[in-house]
Order: sequence, then structure tokens, then C-alpha cells
Amino acid sequence: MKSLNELKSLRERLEKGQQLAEKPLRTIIIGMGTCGIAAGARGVLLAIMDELAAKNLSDTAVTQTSCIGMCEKEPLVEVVVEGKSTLYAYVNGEKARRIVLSHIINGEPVTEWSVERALGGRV
Amino acid sequence: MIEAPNKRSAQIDVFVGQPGGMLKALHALQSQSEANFLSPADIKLVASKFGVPVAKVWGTVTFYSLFATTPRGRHIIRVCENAPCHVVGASDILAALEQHLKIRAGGTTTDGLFTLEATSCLGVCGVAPAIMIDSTVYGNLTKEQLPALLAEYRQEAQA
Amino acid sequence: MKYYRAHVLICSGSNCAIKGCQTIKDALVAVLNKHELQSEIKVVDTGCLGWCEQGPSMVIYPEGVMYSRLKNSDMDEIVTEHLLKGRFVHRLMTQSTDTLGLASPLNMTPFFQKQRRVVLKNCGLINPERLEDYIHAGGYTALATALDKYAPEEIIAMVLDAGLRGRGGAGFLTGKKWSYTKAALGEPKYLICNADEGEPGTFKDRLILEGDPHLIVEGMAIAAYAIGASKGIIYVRGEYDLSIKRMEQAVLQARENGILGEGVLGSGFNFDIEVCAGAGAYVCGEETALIESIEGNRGEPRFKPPYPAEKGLWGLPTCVNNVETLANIPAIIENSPTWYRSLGTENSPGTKVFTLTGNITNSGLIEVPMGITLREIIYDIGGGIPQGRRFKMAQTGGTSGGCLAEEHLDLPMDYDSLASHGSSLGSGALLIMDDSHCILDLTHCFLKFFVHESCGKCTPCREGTPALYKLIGKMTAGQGNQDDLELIHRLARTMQDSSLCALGQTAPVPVLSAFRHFWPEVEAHMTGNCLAHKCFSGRGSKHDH
Amino acid sequence: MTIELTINERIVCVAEGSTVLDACAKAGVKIPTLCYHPDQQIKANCRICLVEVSGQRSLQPACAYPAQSGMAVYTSTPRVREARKTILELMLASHPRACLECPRNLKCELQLLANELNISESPFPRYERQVPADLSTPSLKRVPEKCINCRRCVHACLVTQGIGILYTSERGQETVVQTVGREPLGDLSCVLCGQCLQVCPVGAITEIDDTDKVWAALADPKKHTLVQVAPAIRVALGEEFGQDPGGIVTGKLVSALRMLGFDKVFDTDFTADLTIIEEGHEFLERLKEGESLPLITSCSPGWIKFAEHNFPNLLRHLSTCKSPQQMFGALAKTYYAQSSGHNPRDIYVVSVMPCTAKKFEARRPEMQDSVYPDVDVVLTTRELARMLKQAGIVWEALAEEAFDTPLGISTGAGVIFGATGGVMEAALRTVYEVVTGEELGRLDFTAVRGMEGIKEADIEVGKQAIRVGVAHGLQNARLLMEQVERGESPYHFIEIMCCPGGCIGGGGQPIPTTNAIRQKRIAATYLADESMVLRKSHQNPAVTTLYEEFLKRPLGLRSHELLHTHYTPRTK
Repeated sequence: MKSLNELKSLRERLEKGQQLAEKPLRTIIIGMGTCGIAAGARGVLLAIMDELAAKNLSDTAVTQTSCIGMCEKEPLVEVVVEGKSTLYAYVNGEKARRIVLSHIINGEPVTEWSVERALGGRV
Repeated sequence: MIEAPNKRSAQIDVFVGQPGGMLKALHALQSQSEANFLSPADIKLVASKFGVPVAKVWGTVTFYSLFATTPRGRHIIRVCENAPCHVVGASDILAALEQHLKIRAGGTTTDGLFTLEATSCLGVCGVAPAIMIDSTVYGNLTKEQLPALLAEYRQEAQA
Repeated sequence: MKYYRAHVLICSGSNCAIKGCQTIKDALVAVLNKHELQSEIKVVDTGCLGWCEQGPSMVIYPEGVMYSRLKNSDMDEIVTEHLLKGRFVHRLMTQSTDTLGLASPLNMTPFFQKQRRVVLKNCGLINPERLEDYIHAGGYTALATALDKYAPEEIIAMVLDAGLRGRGGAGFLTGKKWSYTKAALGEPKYLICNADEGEPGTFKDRLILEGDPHLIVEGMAIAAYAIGASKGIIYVRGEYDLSIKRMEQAVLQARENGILGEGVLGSGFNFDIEVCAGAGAYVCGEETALIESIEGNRGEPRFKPPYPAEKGLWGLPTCVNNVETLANIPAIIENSPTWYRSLGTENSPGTKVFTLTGNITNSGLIEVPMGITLREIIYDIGGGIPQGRRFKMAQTGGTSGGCLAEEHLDLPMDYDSLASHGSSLGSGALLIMDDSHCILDLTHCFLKFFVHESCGKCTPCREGTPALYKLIGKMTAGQGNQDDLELIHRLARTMQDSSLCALGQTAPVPVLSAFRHFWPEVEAHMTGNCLAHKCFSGRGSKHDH
Repeated sequence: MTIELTINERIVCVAEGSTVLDACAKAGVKIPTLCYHPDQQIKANCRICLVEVSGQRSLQPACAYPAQSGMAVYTSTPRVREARKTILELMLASHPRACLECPRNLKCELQLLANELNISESPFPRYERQVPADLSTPSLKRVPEKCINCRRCVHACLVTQGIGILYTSERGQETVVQTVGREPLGDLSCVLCGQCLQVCPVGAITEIDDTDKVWAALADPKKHTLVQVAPAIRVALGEEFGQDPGGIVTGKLVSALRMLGFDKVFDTDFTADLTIIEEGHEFLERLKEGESLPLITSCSPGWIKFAEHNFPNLLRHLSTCKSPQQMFGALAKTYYAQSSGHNPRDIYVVSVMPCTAKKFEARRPEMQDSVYPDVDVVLTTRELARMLKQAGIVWEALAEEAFDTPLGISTGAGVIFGATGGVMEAALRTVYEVVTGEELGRLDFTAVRGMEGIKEADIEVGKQAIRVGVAHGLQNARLLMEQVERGESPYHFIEIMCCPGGCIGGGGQPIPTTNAIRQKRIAATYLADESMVLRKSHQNPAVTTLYEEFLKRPLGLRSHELLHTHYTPRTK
């Protein structure tokens, strides 16, 4: 049960993180359905958690959702800042770190990785 | 790891009389087996707990593809070979795995680490071609990714 | 059973108790008494609603509105505004994190523009592991309404009026199926949610189970109330690890919060759910085979009659419904059958979830109104065929469905239109294939699935599927002759006509549809020509291991 | 209530609840069947009985489909004929079709059906099931590659006998009836009753053929060959030669055996009478001491093996009497050898039994009390018929002859051993008279007769009220034994027969043996009893002589040596 135990402990960390901030300023939502996990969502989640911890961003909540139907574009990550949402497609660990840096820290969405772009065809 | 029979027997007691209880008991016993299979002792235990003939439990076990009656590797690699994976190159994945592991579908590697099984649709066609290792699904695969993926499991086994 | 017009669920979990739940409850009861509402409104203690950091919380049904961070002084406003005047107290309503709502630019993309999400409305938007997320999204309102406002017969009538047809493949009227089980004698009655999704290319049920498990709990509870079932079982295919875990968790949460168990939502209706895992057998998706499997037997279909409605699980009246079917129920109750009929077509009302797989840009899962054309799905939603290749064919309904060719692109996707072309809507699988594929090679691949999954009970299927597989294999190896063609036709007819269950009856469909729609290509193999250059590459039959 | 429907446009009336198959039979239309068996639940899996039913999209199995008022059924349309032909050809594609080598040649339902449907070969790709044959027991041979998956044997083993050694395993084309772990029957708690082979439509389960051994013995001038025939043979053997069930063929049986070349033709009924004397005294003794009651009969080797596997703690309840077959063998090689002047080493005892488990019983190591095996070889009714045919004996031309003496002398009580309840009835006839010293007025204890699974009767024997129980078929036996196990058995004396109907329904009897045929053989058995001059075992003059000359007294030292045995607890 390699992945599930990992998931569980991650989830515990997540929930702890969520409780710290009563009303998070920023939320990162990761698609954790089977498709997402199969496409590597677990690694993305790890990278995001890692990057947030490294940058000491305790006011950013990380949560999960299931598949929205765009399986082929998984891993999908939604970033919500002040009510504005951006959905990223084909995220991997490296891209995830850059999303944290650019979108969360600098407030600049990485538009070339957004799903609207991806829906036009595989990037 | 072989546990005392009375402990194993107590574990499946809760399933007796439940809907789907026998399958739950068989899943539970198989998941505890190091070699991923149901031994004759397991089958006899389930038969006596559920009050059915052993041959009937055998008939049930051999019917379902997730159960095995002979020892398998520590990790089960299931490769989907149905049409949605087939049209995006599943046969290459299976061939690459066979070549890499030096076994045919249905076989177990000499180190007892992997059993390779060709299987019906895993229901993750959105990320086809896909394989499942134990209960984890890996999708959007190319044959180039396979060696690294298997290496993770090998490292874990050595650790 | 006494009917209350509203139920107030107050959290009495250990966390909230610290924050003064009991005093909140006392304050509420006092206000209710003051307005003489105690006989109309029932206050129910529940387990933790899981919104602990937001302090004492309550949910008011039938609206399913959740209020949190409550103080004693808020009770007056909640009673006078919400319970008396029907106006929500917005300042106390729980905030949620999901924001991918209507305003999202994503909704302007073609992928979403043509979709109509009823069953999938929460999938990918809420956290499926949190009951409160589901509740916040309006969950369990339909159940509360059903228990509160309607008699079981009325629910069945609503589902009949809506014209909902079984989404597992056969398309039988759900309301009719319910009425049979309701009328049958025997106690207890069972409601089984068939989540043994195994049709190649189908994963809609998995997505609903993983993405919105409480929707299934709610749909099942309403169905059970309608047919008079006290026991529910969800049979999930064994490979769906995450689905099993999420469903088990949802059932547990529902039980802890008074949504399942004795007195559902404080009513007199008792219902509980058990989650069962399959063990790897496609045929268990057939309802009687599924029942056999739950009983601990080989998952082999039973001869019908008697039908499960009469003699099902352990010989008792049993209703088996597909996941997607049950997922439609809350929306029908909430929005009315007329609303439901406004979606889809006359004979196939509502929406349908399709799984797009194969050579298509946006493979994945979509929900569209019935009657949308194949072309719209492939080119507008699916983004077309990748790598500049040409569309060749689409298999609808999974492996037991048939293949449609280019000339069928404008066919409306509904039960009847597809049936008239030798295909079926089936489970909603849509496998798109480009012009690099050979129809016979694919047919051979489809048949291999049936060889692997035939249960072995009846002769035509047990012996017929491997024979058909070998005969098609002979053709892909370039060794087929005229006699083989005749034999294939005869075998296909016999299997369709005489197999015990749908598996054997539909196994020849891919062969027959290939012969019907792609005859020149099939015929070319007889003279040693594979137009797609897939066959006879010295490998003989490629799928043999 | 009756309903009216049409079969091929002709009106037929049947009772409500009938199947289409019933209606067709009533209309005089034969529907081919394979998985269907009149004594078993409907399976509808072979699909050979398909017919067209009005309003149904696909063809429907006649065996399972309920006949309904106004229904129109068509049984021989091109569509039906094509489906049946295809299905049978598919079966043949995975069946060895080595008919000449098969014991069921010319009696195989698959072969007969192929003949009826005018099919001589299969155009479908050949499939060979890679499962080895099981030859692990002296009684049964299993050849799974011949199995057509009708599952009649599964039902016989699990439902009729309540054992469940055989069950369907694997799936798809690999589906085959198997034992747990594909273990040989000899390593399992199979009782070798042969009820599975009795219902097998093909040659996938057959008896182990021992006819060659008998031919060899008959040809050996040094051997003095004796044959004993069980009570149930005389009411069944005729069926092997085309006679209707229910005929009594004792006379022809004896002359046929003489024609085969046996030196002496004797009757197991003789030792059946002897069993009643020994077992009757054993019962009276236990009744007096109040020990190990109920006493349970021990004539049926399938039942004995069942008890050893399933109720090892209750073996003390079994009568220590050997079965009549084994008593006969023990006496043949001692008493008869002595009185006839033959060296027991040269005596070769053949028994003709309705039973496959008897082959196992004769091989038990404890069955050699004369130093030699009590019984050398056991033939079933079918094997005997096979030998007669091989010898060119024309059944119709056979004269009627009488058994040799003294081991061929018997009473009606011995004859009824062949039917369920018979041993009990025979015992009661004797026990009553031994205890009371009065003559029984009415001999027939009808309460213990018939096909009901468990029967019981109360009888006053002197001052003692005795309650007896009778069970046949191991499913029923298990119920009585569970009562004994719980200490709740109301009986003093229990008769258990392994096979439904008793020995007349044994695994060695002519095929088919259905419950309807069993009833005819039972009726013939009681007819044979009634026609006897002597009908009580203790009236058998040869038995009296045996005690006077050899055994001295019931339960005496010699009896214990030769006629009684012990049992072995076995694993489940």
C-alpha cells in the first residue's frame, strides 16, 4: 500500500495546514482522482508542499478535489488567489514549483500552462 | 510472514454473514500473503468459516481474476490490453515490460519481485495507455518511462 | 411517520461542544417554542459536521443551508428569517474554498461550453472527502425534501415522469424498475448500486464515486425510500481502490451524521449502506451475476425469470441500479421532472456522461444532453483527432457496442438512434480511432476481452467467444476463406440468439458491425490486403500470449 | 389450474407452473436436453433445448422457461435448428470425440444427440482442455477433458449428497468441474458413491473397469470362481438389455453368470439374512445395555466412508457388522472352502454390486479376515452387462435358473436390502420375533418404505417401544447424524443408505437412474420379497445350518473374527 499510506500522511499534513489559517488568502487545489494520481499528481502535491514549506508560505491552503473530466490533461492544479481562479494542465513537479514562485509569490499566473491554452491542443 | 491461524481466523470472522463477506475475507487473506495468493489453508479456512464446501470456495476463487491460487511476485503489474489502451500503443508497453522483466504475461520474475498480468480494462482510459502496480495506477505511459518506474520498486525492495 | 416541514441538524461533535453547541441548541429550542414551531420543525443532534474551525454549526433541511460560527443571539434571526420567511441569513452561511464557479473563464472554453453538468456538477470542484463540501454545494437537500414532502409512490411517479432510463447500458425505465421492486413481497428489500464498471473505455462511474461519493449515498437513500428498501449495497469493482475507499468514507460520514442508519435525517425511514468490493470479473456488471457475487459465489448470471425485483439477493426483492442512474435522482427531486425532461430528447431525457478515449485530443469525461451529435462531441468538445490524422471510426457503448463510420458523425447520441445503427449507447464509452487502425485488428482485440471475461456458464458464450476470436485471428493472419465468413456469421447469430446473458449476446456485435459498416476493408483481408497495413506483418495473430 | 398454449401451432394444456419443456413433452415433441436432469434444479446452461417463444427477442431454454397461457412455442424452426446445431458443434470442438475408447460409447448423451441432429463433425477450431485424468481411486475415473460443463455432477455431489467435492472452477473456456486444488479424489473426503457418474451425460466420470481381471480369473483353470450378486442387481440388470425399468430378472441373471463360466453362482441375499441375525443381536445387546444408541447400519460403504470423514467421533454408533458383500467373501474363503474342500487360496470371489464404493470397500486392509482378501474383485451392474455382451450372450434367449446352494439360499428379507428402509424392515421382522417369541402378523412396515428422504416408525417390541429412523442420500444422513451429535436423536436404530433410494439407486446401476426409475426398481424389490416363500432372515435354513456347523451363535467368537469390523477416523 505504498501510495495510499503516503497519501494519508500527506492528507494529515494538509489538514493541519488548513486549520492553521482560518481563512486562507490563497488556495491550491490538486486533482487527486485516479486519473490525476496515475498521471503523477502525487509528485506534484509533494513538490507544492515542499516549495510552500521552503518559502514559508503558511497562508496558502492546499486541498484536493477529484477529476473534472479532462483526464488527458492531468495532473491538473487550480490556483485561487483573491477569488480568481487559474487551472493549470499537465503539471509536473518542476512546473509546480514555478507556479508557486510565479503565481503565489509574485502574483503572476503562468498563462502558457493554463488549461484554456491546453484545450487548444497538447502543449 | 505467516501468522498464527487463530489470528487469521479471527480477522475474517467479522465478514461472515455480511453481503459480499466471502469476497472480503478472501481479499483480506490474500492481501496478507507475502506471495500475493490464496493458499489451500486460506481456502479451507474460508470454507469452514462460511460453512460451504472447500471445492465451492475453490470454484469462486478461480473465477475472479484478482485472486490467485499459486504464489505470485511481491508486486503485481497489470497491463490493460483492451481497445482504448490498444489504440494508443498498449501492446508496445506489454512487449517492453516482457522484455525488461524477461518474463511473459502471467509469469513471475526470478527474484520473485514482479508478476506480470495482462488484464481487462482498468477504467483509467483517460490516461491510456495505463498499467496498475498493486493498487496504484500509472497512466500516459511510454515504454521509455518503464525502467525508471520499476527501479523505484526495486530500490524499495532493497531498502 | 410524522412529517416535519424542516429539520435542523445541530452539530454535537466533541469539538463543537467546546464551543458551546449545547447552549446554541437550547437557545434555538427556546426561540422555536416562542414561535410555537416545535411541531413543525425538528431539531436533530448529529455527529461532527466537520467544520470545526468555524465553530458551532447547523444545517437546515430541506434547503441544505449550513450556518456556522453561531452565537446564541443569532438564533432569533435564523428562526424568523429562514424558518419563518424562507430567506437565508447570508452573513452566517459557511464559506467554502471552491471557486471554479460560473465566473471561471474555463466555462467559456468549448470543452465546457457544450456540456451540461447534472451528474458531474460537483466532480472536480469539491473535496470528495468532506461531507461539508457536499452539503455546502447543496447536497442532501433532495433527500430531505423527499423524506419531508413526498410519499414513496410520489417519488417513483416523479422518476417515471422524468423518463429517466437506466444508465448501465440497457436503458430500462428506472421508475418502472422501482415500482416492480416496491410491489414485490418479501422483507427486507435490497437496493444495490451497481458500481462494477468494467466496460473497456468506461470510467464514468469511477469518476462519480471518487469525485462525489455523497451524491451516490443521497441517490441511494432516495431510491431506497421510494422502493421500501432498508438495506443498500454498493458493489464496486475490485480494481477501483480509491472509489472503494472514498465510498466507505462517505458512508461512514453519512452514518455518523444521521444521514444513514436508524431514522434517516430524523425521519422514520431506516436505511444503511454496505460497500462491497468485486474481485475482477466483468460479467459481475450483469445484475444477477452481481447478486451471485455478493452472495459469495462465482459471478455467473442467473436465468431470468425470476427477475431480481422478485427474487434477488438471498431470494429477496432487489433493485439494482447503475451509479450514474442513481446520481441523477437528487437533481430530479430537487428540480422537478419537467426540468429534467427539458434536457435531452423525447425518448432519452436528461444528460449522458460519456468517456472519450482513443485518438482524441481531449480524452476524458464529459456530460452532455442526450441527442448531441457525435461530430459535436468529437470536434467541439473533444478537440478533434490529434496528429493531423483523419477520423475513421468510433465505437460507442464499449466493447459490446458497435463501430460507427464517418457517415454517422451527425447521428444524435441517444438510445434509439444508436440502436437503429446496430450500435448502442451502452455505458457511454466513446472510443475514437483514426485512420491508422484496421477494423479487423481492432475486432480481434475486442473479442479477446470477451474470451477473457466470459463466465463459462453457457455453451454459446463459453465455447463461442474463443471460436469467434480464433476465426477472426485467422482472417487477420491472412488465412481466412469464404467458409470461415459463413461460419462467423452463423456463430454470431447463434451467440446473439442463445446466450444466457448480455455478455454472450453482445460479444458478436463488434464483428457484425465491422462487417456491416466496413465490409470492403474486411473483404480486402481475404485477398491478402490490410488497408491500414496492420495485419499479416509476419506476426500472425498479434494478441496471442 | 391448467393453462393453454400452442406448441408448433397445436394446442396443449398443462398445469400452471409447468415449463415449456413439460408442455412440449405433453405435446409429443422431444426437445434435446443435456444439462437438464429431472431430479435436479434447472440450470439452463447448455442451451441445447432452445425454442422460439412468441414475444421473446432471443431463443429461450425450454427447460427453464415457464409455460404461460396463450404462449406460442416453435420447436423446429430454421432458427432453432441452426442454433442447436451450432451449439452442439461448439461442444464437440472441445470434446475429444474418441468415442470408441470411451466407456460411454453408444450410451453417451452428446453422441446420441449429435446423431439425432445429424452432426458428424465440428467446423470450429479444436480446443483441448489441458487437465489430466484422475485415476486415484479404485472406484471412479475422472476425465475432465471430456466434461461438457453441464454441472449435473456438481448438483449430485453438492445438493443430492450434500458433500461438494466437485465444483465448477476457472472461467471462460477453461471452465471445468474440479476438486479443490485439482487434488485427486483419493486424497479427498469423496465417498466414491458414483452419483456424479450416474448423472454425467458423457464419459467424463466413469467407474474403474475391472472386467479384464474377471475374464482372467475365469480363464484360469486353477481358480475356483464364485460370484455373488447383490439384491439390487436383479431389479435393474434388464435395463441394460433394453427392458423397461422395474423388471425382475433373477433367473436370467443366474443363468447368464453360469454361461460366463463362474463355478458357483451365489447370492449376497444370503449374507444379507446373516447380517440381520448379527446386527439384530447387536441391537438387542446395545438396547439392553443402553450403550451407543442409536445403532446405525453399516451395509453401505459410501455411508461408512462419509461417517469416517465427517463424524469420526460418532463411529461407535455404527454397527460393527461387515456389509453383506464382505461377510460373503469372508465366509466363502473359510466356511465354504472348508465344506467344499477348496483351498481358500484358489477361491476367487467376484461380486456384482450396484455400487462403485464397494470397489473401495473390498480393498480396505481390514477386509482380509480369511488371510486373503474377502472379495477379489467388484463389478458394477454395468460392467457385468458389458461382459455378457462381450460373451455374446443373447439376453432374450436366456433361460431362468436358480442360485447354487448353500450360499444362494435367501429370504424376502434379504431381497429388500436393496431398497431404502429395507434393512430396517428386515431387522424389525426378525427382532420382533426373537424378542417376543411371537409370530409377526403383518410383515410390511410401509412407514419405512418409499422415496421420502427421512422416514421413521415406532414399534412395540415386547414391552419396549422402539423408534427407528431411515435416511437415504447423504444430505439426509447428515441431518440425522447432526441430531446424534447434539445428543438429540430420538431413535434407537437408524438405517442409512448412501444413495437416494438405497442400493437400487447406486452409482453402479444402469444409466439413467432417475428418481422415477428408482421407484420402479423399489416396487420390483417388494414384489420379489412378496413372491418369496420365506420372508424373514431367521427363517433362512442355510443361515441356521451355518450357525450350527460353523459360527455356533450370533456375535460369537467366529462371528467377531470374520463378520465384524472396525472403522477408521479420516480427515475431512
